[in-house]
Amino acid sequence: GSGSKGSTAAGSSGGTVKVGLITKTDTNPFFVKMKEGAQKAAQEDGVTLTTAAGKFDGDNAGQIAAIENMVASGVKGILITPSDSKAILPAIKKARDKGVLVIALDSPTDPQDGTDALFATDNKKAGELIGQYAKAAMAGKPAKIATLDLAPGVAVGQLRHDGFLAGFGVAAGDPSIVCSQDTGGDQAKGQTAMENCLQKAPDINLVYTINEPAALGAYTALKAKGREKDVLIVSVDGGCTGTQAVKDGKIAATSQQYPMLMAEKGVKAVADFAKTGTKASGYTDTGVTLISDTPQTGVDSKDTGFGLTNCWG
Amino acid sequence: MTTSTAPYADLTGPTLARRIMTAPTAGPLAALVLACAFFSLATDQFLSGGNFSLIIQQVMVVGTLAIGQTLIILTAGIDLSCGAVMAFGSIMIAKMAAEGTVPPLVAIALGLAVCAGFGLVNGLLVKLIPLPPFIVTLGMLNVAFALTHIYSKEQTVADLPSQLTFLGNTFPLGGTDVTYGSLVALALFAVFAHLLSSTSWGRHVYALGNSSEAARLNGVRIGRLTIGLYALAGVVYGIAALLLVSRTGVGDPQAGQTDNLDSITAVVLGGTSLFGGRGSVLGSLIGALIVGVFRNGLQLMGVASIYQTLITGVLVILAVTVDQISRKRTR
Amino acid sequence: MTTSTAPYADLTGPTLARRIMTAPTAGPLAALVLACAFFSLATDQFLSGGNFSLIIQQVMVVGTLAIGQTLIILTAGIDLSCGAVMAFGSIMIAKMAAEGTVPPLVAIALGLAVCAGFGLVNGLLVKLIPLPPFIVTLGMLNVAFALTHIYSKEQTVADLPSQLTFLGNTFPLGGTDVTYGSLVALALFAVFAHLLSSTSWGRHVYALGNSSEAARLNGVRIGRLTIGLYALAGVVYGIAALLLVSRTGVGDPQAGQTDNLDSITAVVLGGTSLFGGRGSVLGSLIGALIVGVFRNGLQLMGVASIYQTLITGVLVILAVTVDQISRKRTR
Amino acid sequence: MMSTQTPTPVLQARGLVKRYGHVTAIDGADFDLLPGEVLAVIGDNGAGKSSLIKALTGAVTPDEGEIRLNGEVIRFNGPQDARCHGIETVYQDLAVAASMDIASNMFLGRELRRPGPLGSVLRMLDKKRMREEAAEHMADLKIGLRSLTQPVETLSGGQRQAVAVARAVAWARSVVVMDEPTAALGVKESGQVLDLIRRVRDKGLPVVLISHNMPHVFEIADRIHVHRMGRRAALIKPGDYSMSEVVAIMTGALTVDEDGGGTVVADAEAAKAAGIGTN
Amino acid sequence: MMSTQTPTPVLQARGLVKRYGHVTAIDGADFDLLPGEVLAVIGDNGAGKSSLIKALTGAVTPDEGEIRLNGEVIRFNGPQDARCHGIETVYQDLAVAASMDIASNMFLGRELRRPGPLGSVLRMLDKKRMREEAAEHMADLKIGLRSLTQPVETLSGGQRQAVAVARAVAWARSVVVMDEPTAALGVKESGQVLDLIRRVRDKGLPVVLISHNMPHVFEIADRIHVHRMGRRAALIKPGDYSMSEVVAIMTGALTVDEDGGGTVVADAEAAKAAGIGTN
Ligand SMILES: Nc1ncnc2c1ncn2[C@@H]1O[C@H](COP(=O)(O)OP(=O)(O)OP(=O)(O)O)[C@@H](O)[C@H]1O
Ligand SMILES: Nc1ncnc2c1ncn2[C@@H]1O[C@H](COP(=O)(O)OP(=O)(O)OP(=O)(O)O)[C@@H](O)[C@H]1O
Ligand SMILES: [Mg+2]
Ligand SMILES: [Mg+2]
Repeated sequence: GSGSKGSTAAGSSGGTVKVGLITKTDTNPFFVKMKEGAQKAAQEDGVTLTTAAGKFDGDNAGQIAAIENMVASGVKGILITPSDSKAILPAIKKARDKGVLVIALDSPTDPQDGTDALFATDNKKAGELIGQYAKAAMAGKPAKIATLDLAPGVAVGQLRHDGFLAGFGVAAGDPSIVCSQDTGGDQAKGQTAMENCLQKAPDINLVYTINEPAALGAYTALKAKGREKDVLIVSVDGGCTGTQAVKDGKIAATSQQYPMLMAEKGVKAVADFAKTGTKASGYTDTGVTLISDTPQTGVDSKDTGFGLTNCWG
Repeated sequence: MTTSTAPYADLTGPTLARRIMTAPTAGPLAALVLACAFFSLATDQFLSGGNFSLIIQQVMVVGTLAIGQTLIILTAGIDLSCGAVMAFGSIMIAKMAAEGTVPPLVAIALGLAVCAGFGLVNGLLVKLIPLPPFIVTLGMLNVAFALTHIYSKEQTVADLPSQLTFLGNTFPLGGTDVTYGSLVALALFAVFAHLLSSTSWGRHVYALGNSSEAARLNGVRIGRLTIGLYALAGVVYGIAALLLVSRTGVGDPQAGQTDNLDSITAVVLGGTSLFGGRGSVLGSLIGALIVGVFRNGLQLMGVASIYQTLITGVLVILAVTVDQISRKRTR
Repeated sequence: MTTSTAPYADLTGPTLARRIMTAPTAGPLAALVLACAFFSLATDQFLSGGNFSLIIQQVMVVGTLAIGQTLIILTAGIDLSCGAVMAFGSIMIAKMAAEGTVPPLVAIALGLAVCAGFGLVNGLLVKLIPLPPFIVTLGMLNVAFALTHIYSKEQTVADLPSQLTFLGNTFPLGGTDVTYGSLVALALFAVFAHLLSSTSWGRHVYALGNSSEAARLNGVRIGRLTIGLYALAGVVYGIAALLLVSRTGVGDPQAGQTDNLDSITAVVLGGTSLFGGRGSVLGSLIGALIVGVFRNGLQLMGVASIYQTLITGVLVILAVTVDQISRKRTR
Repeated sequence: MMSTQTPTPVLQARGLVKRYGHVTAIDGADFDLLPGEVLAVIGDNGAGKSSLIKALTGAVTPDEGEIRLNGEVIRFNGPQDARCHGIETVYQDLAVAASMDIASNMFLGRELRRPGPLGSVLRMLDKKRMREEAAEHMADLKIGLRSLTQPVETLSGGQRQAVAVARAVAWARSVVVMDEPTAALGVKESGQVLDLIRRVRDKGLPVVLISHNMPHVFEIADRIHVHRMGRRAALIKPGDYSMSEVVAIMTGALTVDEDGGGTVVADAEAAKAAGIGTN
Repeated sequence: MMSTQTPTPVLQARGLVKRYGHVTAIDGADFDLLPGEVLAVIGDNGAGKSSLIKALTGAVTPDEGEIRLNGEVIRFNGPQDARCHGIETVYQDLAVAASMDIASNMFLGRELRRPGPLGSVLRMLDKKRMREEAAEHMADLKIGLRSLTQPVETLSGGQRQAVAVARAVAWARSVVVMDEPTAALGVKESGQVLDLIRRVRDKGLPVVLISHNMPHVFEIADRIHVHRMGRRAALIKPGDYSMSEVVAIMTGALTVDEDGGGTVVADAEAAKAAGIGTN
């Protein structure tokens, strides 16, 4: 798309249709993949994609500014992964009042009808799946759990964490959770956190991680202690590196999500809106799949062959 | 002996033209104008009242923080806690008002008071022990950040009473919608520009930043001046908190995490020296606007976000280069 | 006239005892020892060789960055780009080596060279135009950050050749496993401590930081010295990149995002003045260890994450307070 | 010298001590300033003169000893306290704010406000009047200045010193203390400062003048306080001794008799070198 | 005065100009320093003396004019260039590194290395030797010092000045330039510096001495360069004029005849005030 110039107002028939995509950050591979999916769909549908991102996970002000600037530049619709489910609502409302179609990707706003539509995975469910998997894999062994979380107050992290505990069947604050640490989803921080957890409770045998980089950091720390074989690591995301790590046996299981799919559907919806004037609405679940090469009875899962063909980064 | 009795050429002060040319804000202003000119040519949507109103709204929170930051930096200090203090203030105001614990205006007053309290503690530690401002405010950053999350229980606070969001409302001004909050921020800049340039207090702040020892020997009470400055900066962060709440319509515990660096950037882009004693709040306003214009303009041009980061990096360096060159020329 | 011909009491230099008491690192060291004592009492797992080895591994990357940061801060500069430059260096080394474009050792050399290049550009901008270090390195932070993500395509690079991860391997030392990387970092500290305290170059660095004008008038070539320092700091960041890669076993484009503030914190905690001319790299090592001990100890105590942040904030302030008090007492 | 009946000293100190680490800058110093006199303080480099007057003007808190103002024991909590008591000081390192201009420096801490509500409500400074008055004070000293609005950091050494001197004289109400006020000044300008000191004395204010310039000291001082190795070595009248004798006292070659009047050779060789025969 | 045949000047300048904004600090100044002479540079405060010698020693780049060293046109790219040519300078603001000790300051830019591989391989400094030599140089000036290892920022004004003077004299190989080297020094210490200057001249090195102290100037100078309002007003021999005549030239009351020798009253009233009858 080259002709961004000349399209003065939203809906002007002659110019190209502009679609905005606002992700939480620029740097998480999950969102990068989402952008790729959007770019591909934009090319197919003949619309122009512009992107923006918050400066960090939770940067609400940055996302608001991005919405405003996109509306000013005359976009037809905005796809957004809201950093904060509530805080973004007033800005979205202003955009919608100006006739812009706003679709939430990956996680909902609160309330969900703050946006026209939602294309997302259920993060809580993703957590539950690996929780159930872990419960089955532990086979009644008493668990000593470490959780490597995201950051204070970021909804995705909270939902996955809660889901994991629910799926595993323990309550928050249960004595079997011997160590919890924020990692920001970063591999080096994940490693440091795991090292310290092992120092604190050497008999940890189950590790939940917010995403696969944190999981790989934990794996490195466990390996240094020679514990990588007898500790179960479960994670969420389903990126290609992560799925490969499941295949390599570093991670036992991961809940795979599909960011490209969300973005593709989102761009299509905006393109449709531009053509037909009908707005997408409601919740479309883009699905989550448990990936593991060591399936457990009673828990549905697919193998890494499936995982690697459907992974996103 | 003729030289000594001859009237000084500049007894009446510099001429207006010279004043504008040599004003320390001339360089940043030139950079801002250049940036605006560029984006006006590059995109159709940039040059409009609505867009400018938007930019001002977008920078008003960081800009207001930059006022407090300027005060601290003028004393050769630095404040890493400003964003975190603002976040705590905003969540406090929002939560108390939304839960109806106290009337909204009382909530605002309490929020300002708490922010002032944080500033006061910063000031006391910096001056009385004394500790380096960098470490004190870094520690306070962690404390305020943690308190924000503990107090808010990680919950965003919505459904705020209208007194809290009033400043986010707009009124038409020459065909453009302007928020009341933008006016408050601009008024605040005017007040502090006046205080710093035209009152005794302002002189003392600059003298303190130049050399705290010289200021002390000249009878400036540097202890209470410094502590007062940190507390006052806290009040300004409280006002920023209110502006933030009114702009976003919610109390958000995640707010302000990069605002310390952003506000320092605005201050330094505005020509204020990190070594204290030289600079102005108007420079900081211009500095904040420069960054805002870059972000807005690049977005309007449809530059992909990672390239926006790249280009912003280069542009920030270019902006101070313009400043530097314009200084050399007028010297 | 007796005073002038009398031998000076301190012609032979201060006594060893006095030297230790008045060393600028005495305060930070006291804070570190206090922290260690506290955590040894508070948790059973803290006081062990294995745990100390772990702490050193955890701080070695930030600690190495802090060496470069110290160099810059001693000249009254500041480097916000260190973490981003390191991230770019590490992804470059990892990617080139993993893809087999060049042999691993060549990849390492190229990585160091690129990091040095970033430093060189910083130095040239700071000295030749001249621009404030804060802005230059802020701009470079954005540039290096964006380039890292563009170059890596956001992909973590795994399956590195063993030459790259060698420094992450351990060898037993008195019953404790120590990584080679820890040794490299400690050796680097020793080298720079020597260079700064015992060579002409070190003297010139301090003189430059004290007053660049005085240094210039005394014939110190401040231009090339400054530029060289920034480039050298870049090389050190390159070494940090290698240590990072060897520690995590992957090239990670997300690395280093908070390391600029962390390294500055280590430097300031170590007693180095942000106004230049006073401080030491050993102080920075101690500063980095203080933060590492806090994080490790609090986690061993089982403190919840958000309270760790809160307590770290308070402890950081306490640590410099200890430093400050110990300085007053020995004066 | 102190045996005759004297009026209550304006400023007095007994047994002042100030230590910096292993350096004792003031080592049990006494000090007496009588009303209306010009008291010169002389001594070798490093004798502790500046430290002494810093302690007397609240810039430094002495470790031991007591200070009296008009006979009453006083403790200054910082220089502003001394200023409140009308004591103005020219410090050796001048204590000027480098990036500010002459008028701002001269009025630092007592800025003039505009008349009317602009001043009382908006608290606006009367920059023009401050500039004019500053120009007058500088003209008093006949200092050649090419611009009034340049930052003082760009002034020549002498110009900067003149700013500090003019400031102290303009504001003093009880005592003026000057630490080497003419060190960087030219012949003409130094003369002006001496004139100024005389005028201040004629107004009835006592002046403390630290100087290494013996002709100046002998020209203007009513009494001379000789400082040596951190304490007062002698307090004499210039008429009673020759310049070379005073220098000899300063360097320790001579000491002054306890009961006043005579001198004793302490170091014969040194005294010879200083050109004093044994008396 | 320049009519007699003279040897090639060691350091010479013609038509130097240096402007700072609307202040012209050097306004077409000439300068001549002959081999082996002590040349005093005198002038009112703000006349531009310091600016002149800054331009001559590479510390400032003049806007116009040319500088010759031993007859050859030269451009200094910074002070280190002048130092490479053996020119050492004591700047008025001393240019010392505040937090470093005396020895480090004295050897700044030419530190001594340890003998053997410690020095050549590890490049280790010989701190002990530097401290000892620094102590010797300071002892030469007979400056009272209580500690050698304290940072120079804690030294007294005179002590700090002595460090700068000792440093310049220790290193000069062709010219020594001193900007008011005795301003903060005591009587005895000033005498030592004058002695030092004589010793330097006796070694054959020319010395440029800026001073406001006329007795010193007349005691030691071979020629006097009178600076006034940014340029050289006269170049005279001290024997040819009285001290008060020289002061009158400095302040502009008298001007020197073009063809040397006599003086002309330029400002009768001023000349009277300066104590000069019309001649
Ligand atoms: N802050 C300080 N720390 C350590 N030593 C100090 C400090 N201030 C002064 N001194 C020392 O105290 C002694 C007296 O210094 P002071 O400045 O009072 O001398 P002075 O008589 O004024 O000398 P001068 O005539 O050179 O100005 C000196 O030896 C000096 O080095
Ligand atoms: N960096 C500068 N910026 C602006 N003006 C300057 C600067 N340096 C010097 N000047 C001005 O140039 C003039 C000459 O200054 P200079 O220091 O050379 O005088 P000087 O003869 O050395 O005086 P003094 O005897 O007081 O030291 C003064 O009026 C001074 O204010
Ligand atoms: Mg003194
Ligand atoms: Mg001068």
